[in-house]
Amino acid sequence: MAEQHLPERQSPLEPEYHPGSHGNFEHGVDVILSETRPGSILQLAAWPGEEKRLIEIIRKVAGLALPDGAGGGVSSGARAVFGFAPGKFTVVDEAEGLAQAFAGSITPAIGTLTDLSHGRTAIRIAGPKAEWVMAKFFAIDFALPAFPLGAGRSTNHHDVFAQIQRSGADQFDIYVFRSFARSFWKALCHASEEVGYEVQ
Amino acid sequence: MSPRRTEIGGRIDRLRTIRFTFDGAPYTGHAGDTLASALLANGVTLFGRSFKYHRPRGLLAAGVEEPNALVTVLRGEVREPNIAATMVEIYDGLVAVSQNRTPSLAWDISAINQLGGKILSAGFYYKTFMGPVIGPLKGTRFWMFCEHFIRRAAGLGKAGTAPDPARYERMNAFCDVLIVGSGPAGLMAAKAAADQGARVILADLEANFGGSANWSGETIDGMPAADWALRTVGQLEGNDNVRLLPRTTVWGYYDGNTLAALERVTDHKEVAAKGEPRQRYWAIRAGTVVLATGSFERPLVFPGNDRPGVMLAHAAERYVNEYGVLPGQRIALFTNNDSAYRSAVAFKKAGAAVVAIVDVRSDVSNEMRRLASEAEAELLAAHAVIATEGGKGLTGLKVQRFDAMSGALSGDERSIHADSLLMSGGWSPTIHLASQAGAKAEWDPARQAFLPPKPTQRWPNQQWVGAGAFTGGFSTAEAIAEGRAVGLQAAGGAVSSAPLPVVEVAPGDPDPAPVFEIKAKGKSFVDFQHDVTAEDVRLAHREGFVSVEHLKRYTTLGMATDQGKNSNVPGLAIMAEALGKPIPEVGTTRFRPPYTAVSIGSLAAERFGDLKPERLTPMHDWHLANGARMYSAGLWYRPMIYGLAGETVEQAYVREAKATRESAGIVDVSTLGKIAVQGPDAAELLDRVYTNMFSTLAVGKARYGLMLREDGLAFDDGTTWRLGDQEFLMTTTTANAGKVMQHLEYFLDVIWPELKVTVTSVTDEWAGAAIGGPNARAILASCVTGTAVDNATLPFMGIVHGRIAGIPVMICRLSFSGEMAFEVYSGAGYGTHVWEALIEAGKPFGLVTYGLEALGTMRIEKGHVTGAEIDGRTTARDLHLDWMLSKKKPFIGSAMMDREGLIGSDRLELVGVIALDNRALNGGGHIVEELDEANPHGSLGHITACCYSPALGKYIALALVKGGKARHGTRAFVSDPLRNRFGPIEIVSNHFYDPDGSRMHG
Amino acid sequence: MAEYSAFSLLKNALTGNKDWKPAWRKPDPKASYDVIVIGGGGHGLSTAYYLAKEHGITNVAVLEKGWLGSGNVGRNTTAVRSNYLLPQNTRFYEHSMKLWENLSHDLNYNVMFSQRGCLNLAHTPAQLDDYARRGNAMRHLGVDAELMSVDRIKRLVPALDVSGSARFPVLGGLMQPRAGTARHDAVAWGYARGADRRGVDIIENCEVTGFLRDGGRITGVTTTRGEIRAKKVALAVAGSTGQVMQLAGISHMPIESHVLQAFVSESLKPVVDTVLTFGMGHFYISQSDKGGLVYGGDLDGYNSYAQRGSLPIVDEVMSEMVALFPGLARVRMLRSWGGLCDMTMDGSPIIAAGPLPGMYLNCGWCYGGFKATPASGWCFAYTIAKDEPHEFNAPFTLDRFYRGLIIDDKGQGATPRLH
Amino acid sequence: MLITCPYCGPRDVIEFTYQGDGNRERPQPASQNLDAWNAYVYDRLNPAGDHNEIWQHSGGCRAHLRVVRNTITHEILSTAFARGGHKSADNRAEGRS
Repeated sequence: MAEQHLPERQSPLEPEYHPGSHGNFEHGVDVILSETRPGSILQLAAWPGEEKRLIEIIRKVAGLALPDGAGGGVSSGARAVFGFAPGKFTVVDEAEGLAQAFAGSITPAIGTLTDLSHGRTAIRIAGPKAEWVMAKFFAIDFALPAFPLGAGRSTNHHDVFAQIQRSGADQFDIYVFRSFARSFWKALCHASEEVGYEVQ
Repeated sequence: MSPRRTEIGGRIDRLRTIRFTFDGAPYTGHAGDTLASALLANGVTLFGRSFKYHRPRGLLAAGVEEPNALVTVLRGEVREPNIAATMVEIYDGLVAVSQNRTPSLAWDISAINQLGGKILSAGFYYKTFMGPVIGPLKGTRFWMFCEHFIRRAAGLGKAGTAPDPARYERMNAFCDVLIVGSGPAGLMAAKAAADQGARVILADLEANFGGSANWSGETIDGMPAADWALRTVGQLEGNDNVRLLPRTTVWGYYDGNTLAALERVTDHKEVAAKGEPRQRYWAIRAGTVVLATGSFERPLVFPGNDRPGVMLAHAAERYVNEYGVLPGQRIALFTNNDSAYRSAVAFKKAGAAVVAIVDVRSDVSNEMRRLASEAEAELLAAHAVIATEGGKGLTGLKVQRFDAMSGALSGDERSIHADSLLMSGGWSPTIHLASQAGAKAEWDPARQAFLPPKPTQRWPNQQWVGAGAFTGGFSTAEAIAEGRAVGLQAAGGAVSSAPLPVVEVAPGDPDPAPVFEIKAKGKSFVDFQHDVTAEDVRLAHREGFVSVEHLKRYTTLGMATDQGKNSNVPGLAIMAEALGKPIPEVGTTRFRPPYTAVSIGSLAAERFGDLKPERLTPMHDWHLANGARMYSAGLWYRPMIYGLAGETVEQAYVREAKATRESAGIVDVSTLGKIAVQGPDAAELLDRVYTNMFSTLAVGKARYGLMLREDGLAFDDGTTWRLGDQEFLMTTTTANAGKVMQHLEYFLDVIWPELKVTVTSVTDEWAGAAIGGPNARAILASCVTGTAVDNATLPFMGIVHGRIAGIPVMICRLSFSGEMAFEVYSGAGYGTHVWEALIEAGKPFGLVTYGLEALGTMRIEKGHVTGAEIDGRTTARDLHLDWMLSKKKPFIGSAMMDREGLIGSDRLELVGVIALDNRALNGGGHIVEELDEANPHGSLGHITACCYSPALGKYIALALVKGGKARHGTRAFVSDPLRNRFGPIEIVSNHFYDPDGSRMHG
Repeated sequence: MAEYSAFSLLKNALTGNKDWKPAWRKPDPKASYDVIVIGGGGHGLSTAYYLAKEHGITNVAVLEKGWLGSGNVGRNTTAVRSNYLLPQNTRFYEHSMKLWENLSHDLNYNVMFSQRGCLNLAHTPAQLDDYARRGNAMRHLGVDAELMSVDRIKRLVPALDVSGSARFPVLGGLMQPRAGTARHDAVAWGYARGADRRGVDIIENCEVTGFLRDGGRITGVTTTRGEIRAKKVALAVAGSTGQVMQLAGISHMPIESHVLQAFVSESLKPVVDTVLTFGMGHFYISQSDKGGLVYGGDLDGYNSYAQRGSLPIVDEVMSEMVALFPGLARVRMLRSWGGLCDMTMDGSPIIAAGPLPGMYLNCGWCYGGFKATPASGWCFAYTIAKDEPHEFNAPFTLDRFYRGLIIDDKGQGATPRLH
Repeated sequence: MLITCPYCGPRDVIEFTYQGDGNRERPQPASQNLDAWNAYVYDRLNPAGDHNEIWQHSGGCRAHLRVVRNTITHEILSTAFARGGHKSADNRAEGRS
């Protein structure tokens, strides 16, 4: 159940969030940056040996079928899930209240659920130069064969820890700690100036 | 027409004229020129001054190894010193100046150093300047007096102090095959690997791909080699799986096939485009590296070999064929090998007179003799150059008969009139990257060169293959064959039998005569920039500095900006001769990164101007908008005070603390580390990591906990809240949040994998506001819905859930300030909403916001410890926290905490301090029994934190002092010579205020 | 052997520099010595020098597996200082400082000790207090220290960014005026020449391959140049301590060998006239007399004997450098290298007799070994000669870890990479 | 240096935190054998050669790894999860099963 009558959550990016075209955009923008502001971001963890049961619960509750393999994931518009560590998954929903939906299913015998809906900020980068800009920050291979659609990665840019899901052929969703989000956003905008970017 | 520009030829764009200045004088060049080629075309011969003797120097080389022609490039106030003119592409408005000369390049007063001559030999500084043993200049003073002048005379360019406005950037790249060098070998390798479908990166430090093809004058597949290179590059450009990186120097070969490269993105442009970095730092993770880095031509060592006008032969060939510039009109060559003969023909074709080819060898082949006649050059076989003539430009040289076997000179000296002397001392493969990767070079006596080793010698975690001149095959045909073979190999392709591009065979034997030095009267330079002569090498030998490293360090040979690219092998050869040993027994130095100097800004990359991210709490903008002065704590920013107009920091925090104790105050505590500890074994884990018990804690209650390190010293403290049977919220200090998290993860993963516990950082999930003071409960009562906050519902250390302004909150009644206090947690996205609602609810009560200073003041009054006391050297006992050490269970650190050194009576213990002179104390002031302002001594300990206590009306402090509690009630002194603060104090208990806690228990 | 002086330079110049003699002999090892010092680096050579000079023990061999001074004495960033927090360290390093101040005369070799000061920058009020605590601790032991205001810092190092807009603004600093730099190689060569002139045999290319024993007692060593006996065998092998101790059958030590990178820029006219450290990271810099900026930062952070570093540390060090000096972004890093550091569990060294009879141990210099060179040798020689520690090195025992008598200047505990 | 995390694949060393000698054995929590505790906390094998060590993938999945690495060449011979049950670095899929 979603919370009732709650005000809109404050975005950590607010004073630095400037919709419009920026940087070297005279010849068109090559990336689009946005904050996706999902209502729910959950961490689900399974005890060793319980991973398959957890994956089944995710399928039942969220309707997302995780593909096999470490870091596998799937993104279906409103909802997304990906593995980011052994036995651990991030599940995201546009709507609030996903934690309550899972609460009864994840029993102590299976694992734990941790609600991070406020603690992580979701930033999306899309466009033909998305890989190029991402490669300025993270030492992971963003090429499609190495980082397939839907897959998740845990990595960091110096002090900023990030979980990244490929949500499109040239689109990535980046989950960063809320307290670092504004700094990271500014750096992302700065790095995107070279290719021209639009904030939506 | 420039005096030395050829009529035709070269790969410059003669239709585009570029204007630039050098040392203030205006010049023009063409697009495609380097500063070196453009100045040379303008007849400039004098480019720089040497390091020690300030000798006039011209161009030695045409590429990255240039040791002499170093300039400073200016962009407004921003200076880029020590750049080789050979690597500066000219652009309109380029401003370059020469270096290390006063007042001008032509007239340099420090050239007087040359008169010092033999005194300024290697080791000079070590043997003198010790100064007098007694008197005012004893000790280090005399040396420092001399050093002042020596330092100003030394040094090359001058660095700027204006902040560099440029942008630098990093790029992480991954590929199957990285090819370093784009000569014929590199191009063939790239083509072969790309055709296999491999992800390929081709990098070359020059602006144009092609390497030697751009100047060799050879023919490949029936077309000029340069055109063949262009065509091949064109084929590569069309490939999605190929990334071409011109102007990119691969400078470092690190573990795991990680290579570092520097791309000069806009250095050749007048202005950068918006957002374009000046330089881009590529960190490349390559499957296989193809080293096609070519080779360097070696200078010959003979008297006067440093005179402007003496140049490497292939460099001159580059100037002619690539830039359309002749180094002189009357050219003489001096060689120990065949490669110079091809150069001679090129000069002749370009319109110069080749007056002589001086060859140390007596047995010059018929093919070479034919080339000499084609160049219309007089061939002086079995001769050597023994001197050069001229001032700041060459006017002639002297030759004598020479026996290559014995090195003996004989017969009459003969003078030759020439304005350019081009030398070739053989070739050294560019093995730097392989050496960085750990490969040990092997001396090849035929090639007279260090060659890369066989694959078996490689470090197991480095995957490279070599091709072309890098391997010691100095012909283009070999380069092309090897290039394709290793390209296929690197991409996992099969050996190809398809025909190779046809190269017109360049005649010549790749093996030089083993002649490195002509011993005759006069200074013969081995290291040009550092003015190391052959005699210096022999002096090092006489004084016993014979290993290659001693030679380098004693003479500074190879330590200049070219890092021995020109001097390494000749220096070794001279030492080998002095020792009577073969060259490999003297050794070769291991090359280390970088291959060529790399700008520090490029290595800082995206962190230049942005060293560390800022960590902000959810209420950060509110604090700024409401007058907070922020304090940087680690990466966080926290309010220090909310100053009113005209208030000092002390006035502000005293007001804030006072108001809190009198009514209520609120502080942002969102930075506290918060860790969700969940799972069936959560309580068990906490019992093991905390010194006190947590399994007995009731759900809905919190407890203060202390952690020790494994070695028994205090680690961190904080409260942990039991939110459910299997769910805890642990709080840590702000500074140690990350460390505590890693500590828990380590034990769960490595030591106790059987425990079913998840730990997750939720620091950022929760906004935290601590509200305290006599009216704190009343304020909460007025705004919290869904729960009561009275003593029965919310006792000390109790937790309730409710709402403020409709937003779900979690409230724990705990106190750091010593007042009746509550921590209110809400989802971070609602942090400001809840904060503002609390402020609003507090208005009738005069609620104040307070910052770290007031927070610190109240905690000092209460005697609570923080990181200033838990400083990694103190124990629980030192801090009087031994009541927290459970005797019922083992915990991390319990076995180690009672070792003899940790329980001694002379340990520093926590005490309180009151200033008896009613003056402010300082953190870091020491405590002494006897005051001696002139010679402070006898420190008992130091002040860890201090403040003016509004509650006590006194300046107070916490301190760690020997003797601790035993000193309570005694007097001592604060001794703070650094701030000249001395005065009487009383040592008291650290619990200054409300020691029985009646205020917070309410 | 001739004294070095301006006169000897002139005289030799007039004879074409043909008469200079080797700075030290290259003798073959004798069958036995009173003392063998393993390790021909700074500490081993200074130990031999002070054995001869202070204790009259001249029947000494220094055994070096490679070329003399090939270890950390020629791979460091040349800073000399005694600005420690804990009294045990301050007393020891201050003794070293006093030896440094007369070292060039003592050795008749100019080690170019330049007392241009060492300035630790502070960036928060808490850090300034922390530095004051240390500076006051030094002053209470008679060591020079002062706090510097931002204005004075700006005058001393004009290239430094002291603007309030910096991410970590400079609020002040702790200065030790007598600190400075020295020419690292010259220290090794000066001690070698000094020891040699007093009769010590310095034997290069002589690697110790094992220990000779009589019962439990160490009585000599086997080497690549044969067996050599000695009444006392002293180890000063820095990063190789673990390896050499294994030859003696001791497999575990409170030491990890780590790699520390150092960097030098191209030569510049003077721009940094002191030794400077950054307070919000780990970065230190000075400028050599030749003009190169010499600087470094953190350990790479893992066990290594490779003397090769990794890229992340390069990036980190450079980032911190241009954070302090945004005007030096276009200056270029010319050379980097890695040194092997014997990191102890508390960041402080070990100079003690034992752990086996007949053996003496000098190790654990972490990355503070260069400045310690004179006092390390001086105290080690005392300990070897008298079979008891001098008060300066008495705290630096091997068993202090077990006993909890740790000397942890940084307060990091048994995590060597953090010291 | 690249370390192959059994879950995340090969990653740059910048993502990892070194946790030291993996040969050390922690005494039982209630053990009073101070020598054993001291040896565990302070003594290290420190070999020049293959070294069994613990790394945390702190900038990635945060798992602790048992890594065998050569301290002379920096070659990584094997990696595995320090926690039992996940052994191989060669098969990334195993990280989840």
